Amino acid sequence: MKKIEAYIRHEALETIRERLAAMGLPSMSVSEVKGSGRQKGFTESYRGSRTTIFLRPKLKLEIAVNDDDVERVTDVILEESHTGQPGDGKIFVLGIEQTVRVRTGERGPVVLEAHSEG
Amino acid sequence: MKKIEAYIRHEALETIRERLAAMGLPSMSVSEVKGSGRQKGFTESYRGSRTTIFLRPKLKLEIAVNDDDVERVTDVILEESHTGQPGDGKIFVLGIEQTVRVRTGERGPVVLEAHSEG
Amino acid sequence: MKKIEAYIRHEALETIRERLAAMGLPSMSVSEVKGSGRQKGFTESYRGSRTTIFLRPKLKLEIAVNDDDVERVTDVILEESHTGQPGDGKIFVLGIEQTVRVRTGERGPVVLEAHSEG
Amino acid sequence: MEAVAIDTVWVAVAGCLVLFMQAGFATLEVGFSRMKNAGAVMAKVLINLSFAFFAFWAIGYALAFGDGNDFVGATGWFIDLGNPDGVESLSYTGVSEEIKFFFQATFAAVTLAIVWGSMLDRVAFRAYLPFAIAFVGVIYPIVVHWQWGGGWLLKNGFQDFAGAGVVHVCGATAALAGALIVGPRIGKYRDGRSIPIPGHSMPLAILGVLILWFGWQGFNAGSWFAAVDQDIGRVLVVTNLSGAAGVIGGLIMSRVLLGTMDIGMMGNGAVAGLGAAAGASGFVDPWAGAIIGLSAGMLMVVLVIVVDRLRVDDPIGAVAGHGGGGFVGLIGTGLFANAAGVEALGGREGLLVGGTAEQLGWQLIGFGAIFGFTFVTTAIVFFAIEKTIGLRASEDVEIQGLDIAEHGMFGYPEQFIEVFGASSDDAIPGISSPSGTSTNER
Amino acid sequence: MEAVAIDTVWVAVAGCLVLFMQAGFATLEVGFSRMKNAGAVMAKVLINLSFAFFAFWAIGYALAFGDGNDFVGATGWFIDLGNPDGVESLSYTGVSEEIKFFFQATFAAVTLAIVWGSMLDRVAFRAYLPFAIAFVGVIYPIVVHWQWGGGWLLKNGFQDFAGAGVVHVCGATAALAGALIVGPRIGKYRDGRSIPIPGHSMPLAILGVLILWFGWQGFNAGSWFAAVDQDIGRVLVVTNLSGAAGVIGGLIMSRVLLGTMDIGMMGNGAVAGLGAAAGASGFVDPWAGAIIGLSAGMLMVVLVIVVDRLRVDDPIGAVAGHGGGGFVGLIGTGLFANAAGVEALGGREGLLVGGTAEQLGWQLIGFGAIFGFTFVTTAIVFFAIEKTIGLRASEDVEIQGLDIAEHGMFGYPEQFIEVFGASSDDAIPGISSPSGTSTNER
Amino acid sequence: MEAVAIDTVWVAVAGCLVLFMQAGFATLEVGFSRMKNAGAVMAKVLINLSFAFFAFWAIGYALAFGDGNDFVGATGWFIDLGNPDGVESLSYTGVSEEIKFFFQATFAAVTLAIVWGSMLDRVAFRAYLPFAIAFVGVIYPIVVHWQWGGGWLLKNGFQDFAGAGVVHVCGATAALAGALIVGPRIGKYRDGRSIPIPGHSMPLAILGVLILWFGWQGFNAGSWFAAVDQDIGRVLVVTNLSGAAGVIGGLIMSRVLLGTMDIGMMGNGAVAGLGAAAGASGFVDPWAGAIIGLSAGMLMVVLVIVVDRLRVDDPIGAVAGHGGGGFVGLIGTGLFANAAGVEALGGREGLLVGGTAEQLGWQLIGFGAIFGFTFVTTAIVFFAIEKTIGLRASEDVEIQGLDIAEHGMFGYPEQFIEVFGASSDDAIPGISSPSGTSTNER
Ligand SMILES: Nc1ncnc2c1ncn2[C@@H]1O[C@H](COP(=O)(O)OP(=O)(O)O)[C@@H](O)[C@H]1O
Ligand SMILES: Nc1ncnc2c1ncn2[C@@H]1O[C@H](COP(=O)(O)OP(=O)(O)O)[C@@H](O)[C@H]1O
Ligand SMILES: Nc1ncnc2c1ncn2[C@@H]1O[C@H](COP(=O)(O)OP(=O)(O)O)[C@@H](O)[C@H]1O
Repeated sequence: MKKIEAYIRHEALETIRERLAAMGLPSMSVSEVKGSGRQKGFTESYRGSRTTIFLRPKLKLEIAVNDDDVERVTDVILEESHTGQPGDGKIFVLGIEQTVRVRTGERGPVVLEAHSEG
Repeated sequence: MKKIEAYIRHEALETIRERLAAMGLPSMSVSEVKGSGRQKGFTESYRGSRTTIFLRPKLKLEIAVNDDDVERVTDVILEESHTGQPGDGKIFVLGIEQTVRVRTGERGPVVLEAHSEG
Repeated sequence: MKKIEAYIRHEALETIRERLAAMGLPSMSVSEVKGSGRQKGFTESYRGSRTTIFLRPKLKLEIAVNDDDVERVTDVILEESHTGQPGDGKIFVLGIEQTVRVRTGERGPVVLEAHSEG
Repeated sequence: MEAVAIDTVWVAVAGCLVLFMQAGFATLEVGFSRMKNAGAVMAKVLINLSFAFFAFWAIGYALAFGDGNDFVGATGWFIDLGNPDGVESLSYTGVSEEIKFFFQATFAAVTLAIVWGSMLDRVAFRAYLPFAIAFVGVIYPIVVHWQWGGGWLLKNGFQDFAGAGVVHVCGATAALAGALIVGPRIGKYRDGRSIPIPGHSMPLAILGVLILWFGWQGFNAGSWFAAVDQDIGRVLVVTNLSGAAGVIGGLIMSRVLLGTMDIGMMGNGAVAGLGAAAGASGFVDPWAGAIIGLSAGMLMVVLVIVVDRLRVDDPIGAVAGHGGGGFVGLIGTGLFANAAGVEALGGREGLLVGGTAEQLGWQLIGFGAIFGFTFVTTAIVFFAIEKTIGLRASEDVEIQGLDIAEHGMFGYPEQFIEVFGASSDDAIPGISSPSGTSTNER
Repeated sequence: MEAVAIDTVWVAVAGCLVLFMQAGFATLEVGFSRMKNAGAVMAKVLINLSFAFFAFWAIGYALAFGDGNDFVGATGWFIDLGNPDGVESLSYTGVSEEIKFFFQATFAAVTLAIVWGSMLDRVAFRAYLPFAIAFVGVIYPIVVHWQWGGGWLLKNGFQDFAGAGVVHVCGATAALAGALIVGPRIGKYRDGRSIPIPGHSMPLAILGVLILWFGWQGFNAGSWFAAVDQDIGRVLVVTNLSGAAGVIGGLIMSRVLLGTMDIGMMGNGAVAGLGAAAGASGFVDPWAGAIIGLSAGMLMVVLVIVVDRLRVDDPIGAVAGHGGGGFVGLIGTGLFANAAGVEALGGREGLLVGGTAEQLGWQLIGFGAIFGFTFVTTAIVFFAIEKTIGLRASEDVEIQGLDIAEHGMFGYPEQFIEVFGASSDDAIPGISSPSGTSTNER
Repeated sequence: MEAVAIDTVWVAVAGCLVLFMQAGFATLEVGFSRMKNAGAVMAKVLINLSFAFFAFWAIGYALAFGDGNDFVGATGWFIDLGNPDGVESLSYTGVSEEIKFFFQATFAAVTLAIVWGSMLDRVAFRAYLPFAIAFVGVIYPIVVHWQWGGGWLLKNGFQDFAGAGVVHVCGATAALAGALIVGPRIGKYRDGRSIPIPGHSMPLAILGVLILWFGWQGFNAGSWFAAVDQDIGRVLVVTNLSGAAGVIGGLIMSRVLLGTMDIGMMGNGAVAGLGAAAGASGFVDPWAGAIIGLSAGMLMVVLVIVVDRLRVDDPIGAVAGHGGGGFVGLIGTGLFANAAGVEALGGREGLLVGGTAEQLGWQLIGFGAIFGFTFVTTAIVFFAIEKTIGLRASEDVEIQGLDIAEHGMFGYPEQFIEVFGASSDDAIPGISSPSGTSTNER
């Protein structure tokens, strides 16, 4: 079981979610982060004082999947998030040692199996 | 050392925190995420246009613990978050390679030892 | 490749980012979390009812780096976040199995190499 | 002719100010509401304002001011512009019947707004229409008739210049009955303790107080129904000293009893002081206004605590603010009413400025009558609504928030990361979901 | 002398209330805007109010009210205080030329504010100046002249008491032309569907409606330009019943047609009802006001849907609210105008109260003339702006948000975690960045 | 009799508008404050309004308007309703002593509100009471007495119609002294650079400006203390052209000097233009009002930069807006005052409309006197407060935010994920914590 963490542009989320759901993997958690990277900051100005904001808003996706699904999920994210401009983001894959579904108490890979939405 | 990441309903947080604190493990980090999973989306409507929101607000708990504590912390989360309805959430356990307490510079399992609150 | 997760005081972010950028590592993601730990809660009062808030706002830094950079990044965070007071925070290091740069599709350690800002 | 025009302008302006108090109630209440109910609060204020105008136009005005007996009026339905004389009880002022109605309708809307303030975050939208008809159409008008409609309270010398009793005590009493019947918000009282469920915006809440303060100038000083030969300056000075003293009283008691400088208590102190001035400002000297306002602000804090101890969940302090303020305004008039006020408006001088205890007694009787009548009648109405169409939103709706559950939308839409899906025109917004059920879920 | 002073006080107060409607437009619009454009909306309202005062002072007032022909006026530039008689078209009221200008200038500013409401979230700041000059300086004044300036509509008995046509239809028509030419927001229409892009704050939006409601009292009841011998009470009653009925009409149709109790629709219902009353309130009885308001609120919902189906993206419903309301106000006057109103203000009685169809016909002609003239002229102006300096913000700017891209700052700065870096005085805020380009990025 | 009633209605309405400016200051200031101090700002406005009424009632009014010498008055304590003649300096108007007090008390509250605007985010609550007593009770009344109380400035022909100097320069000067003594916010000036610490809500800030704009109509046009035979229309036109020009001036200079279209600068431009009109609007023609407003808006931007370069941290631009505006209003009057204004109000015609330089000289002397006296006296008071009970909140409190640290609550409670624990009634809210200390922590 792996955890995919992707930092992406807001615009990409909708199609990523749609494609993953179509693949039976609608499960994910999304949050807002501020990111800095190769993309430049921008300048903010109030009453004449000026500052550079180095952090830009990004979305962070967290998607736990079974080992077999890592590649295809990564590919979907890559395809939909790619614009070729700095700021497209990064994807990290981490290992998961244990998984539990709270509703049923089930543990292990079964929890992350693909299923039809709803 | 393990990192427990749990995506749960807001309602469960208070008792989880109380029980863990009573166990000498008050330390955690909490954030808001939006999650999609087996739980259905809901419909939003503005001036006649309508859309389905697939992401529902959840709380994410991050709790770093020593290996011995993984089970009992997981159990507490399971017990308090369980309602039996879709949307109860999931728990993931990841490995931690190094831990540092910023205040003292201490490293390793000592940082995550149970202690009395305050 | 490692993922450094640090829970720190807001005040420390600016210098941490500056120093890491100077080292060629400007890349990171930042979010707000609420944390509980050894630091005490505080009391809130509305119209005579009173409650203790156990969660205090912290910043969470997520910084993916190559193995060689783990120590020096950790040191920067330690130095800049340290005040000696409870609430200084903690740093966790997790393993990353795969890394992808969305803009180019590149994978592996090359993605996390130090570079000059801009 | 010109004198009438002057009075007309003044009363029209004053009525506009009272109308604008709706914006004050809206912002005050939304500030003290949870974020998930913010849109519903605004919708509530809009629709109740609308219902109030219609209910008061159709029947309320006639029952309140129409010619009738000591208990209720019975002429002037739909204002009755065919009758050139208009209602007798307001014939002391030369302004037109429409101006009288306009000014009084804004009062009715204020009274209705006070009622719902105590029941934030948990009332079903469908309850508003029947209650508005019953309250603005019948209950409040009867209370009005007793005093301003020439009924038994007025005849016995009960004094209530701009409605400390008729508006504020009446509204607060209904608010108390409603909060009792609808019950506390989920999670408010646990393990015998009162848990704070703070509103979401102090800036909006106190902006509401400042808007109310502004509108209250018209509420009190407009109640002469005239500007020529009437001392509107005195009313304005008493009103503002009383409101200012209320803030200070609220602050002092908050510090003493609660150990904090509670922001909401300062705002409520203003409400209490201004509400007290509604009773007293036509009758008393500025210094008495200051004493009355200070007492009102201080009593209000005590009442907030008492109401909470009684496990009545009033998120905005409507009962304490308007009820406590109104009560102090009535008592204060019985204590401090001076000769000039009595000459212009009737009643007897207050106990402490050379009068007898009789006036104070009638002030207490009037308070008791308004409280008792309003409490019993509104309790019956709330109870009947609860037993029929339902007064309280379901637990699911309350947890989800009234905005998405009742209105299918969010009050602050961008607090949510939106991932749009296919629009499904068959879905019922916020209640069922495109595939499957979403009851009681977050 | 004193009569003039009374009229002056009333019209001055009414003008202040109309001026305050700008705060209503600002909060209403900002509530329906995206968070990233919140600051730009406020800047827009401020600057358009400022431009409106100057454009109307320099030329608008003269074209509107000056002595001229049936189509346009030509005296009174810069008010022309040297002319002791002032403009002839307003000589029926004794108030000073400055008071006339002040009151009318606030109307011009309202009309301009209506226009931009339909184009939220995507207009470039630079477009405001040329449009304000063309619209407040020329187009709107010509429409005004036809009616209130003594032009051909007035001479034919077209009735429009406070501007249902002159202000609300005119403003809404320009709003329609503008929304058509500027095009929908990015992402509004996709795959043949209309995607909701909700504003960010219902509390601010409905606070805006309540402020407008307050200001509308002056808008309508001030339009007598007098208080002595004029029935301002009637106007106030009709206005409020119509506004209240508009809320109810909006709610009903929202429930019936959309299956929700849309909060924005209730607010828009108030706008439609109050806008309808602008036409009718000097002419009709209260009961007719209620019917007119209800119709306006109901029609408005239908128009919102129609406008959306036509793929015209009007985030605030300005076209439906002001246009639909204004239309109903004109028609309603043609149906319900009574003898008293006609005697005081001219025209003929309405069809349903014993009049002939002629008045109704002229109401339709007037509506058509205002709609047609405004649509064509403003479309030309918008088109010219788009082709020269540009009407629409660039795609990058729209995505980034007008606040940071056009004003170099955020409307809600603390929604962002700030990490400050070296201030770089050579950077152009929000557009280029310290090193490198930040186009079309988040 | 009726003339007095007309004047009374006008002045009462104008006073209500000025009172409502408090809501404008509150929203403007809260918009420019940090989120963590939002509740404290609202509490501040409420309590200072309250203190102002009492301080001005008890002693301020007597020192300002009472019969005395050229420097200070000494009759009319607590208004003194026993004296049928009232204070002599205001005997030119027939309205009652209470109306005079009410109107002037709202001015005193405005002046006090201006002062604290420059010191957002860092003042300890306990400082408000002593300063309010000193400033509204003594310092401001003395300045008032020099001019409106019949003192030495008036006798020498210094012109200040509605308080460009008496209110706006006086308030801004105290704001400057206070900001100097309290020092900049933590982190404002670092490494020799000025770091922006933006407020948290432009919508609230500009809503505040629009509320102020509305209230300013009463501020300026009410200052005739009469409506009969006085040209309130002229004042309204000059006020609005000046305010509008101020916005434009602020925008132009922001674009030229700062390279941005700063939203706050446009709002401040309105404040500067309206503040300038406070001085000039009774004296000058509309075209002069436009020039004055434009100059005020432009100067304001320069002053914001200068104040910032001097390392005086004024988050809201109170010094630049009110001080710059007031200064231009005084000078503009000295340049453009016309015969009509001078005839009605005294003084001499302005330099550029055929007068002599003498008037301009006295305008400068008046400005200097008000500035000097206010600066020295308020600096002493601020210094004394700082050295005794403390003017500035502790560093811990400032970092935590005034809301939680001073008031034990949050201004926006739901910005925080709440995890409730046992309520501990012995804890002191926000300061100590249930077990252990929470000083200087986040
Ligand atoms: N090493 C990293 N650790 C954590 N987050 C990162 C890292 N690199 C990038 N990110 C996240 O990805 C976002 C986009 O990164 P950026 O460097 O601009 O893209 P790229 O270099 O691929 O063009 C950043 O804003 C940040 O949120
Ligand atoms: N595979 C996953 N990866 C990341 N987060 C998940 C995953 N599955 C579930 N979640 C989180 O848990 C929440 C509840 O999941 P849901 O699928 O509705 O519960 P269940 O299937 O256990 O009934 C989701 O809203 C999401 O935040
Ligand atoms: N075991 C943990 N798991 C997750 N987050 C933690 C943990 N311990 C600490 N934190 C985070 O670090 C922050 C500071 O921790 P705290 O215990 O107050 O510091 P310390 O004990 O080092 O003085 C917490 O508010 C929380 O966000």
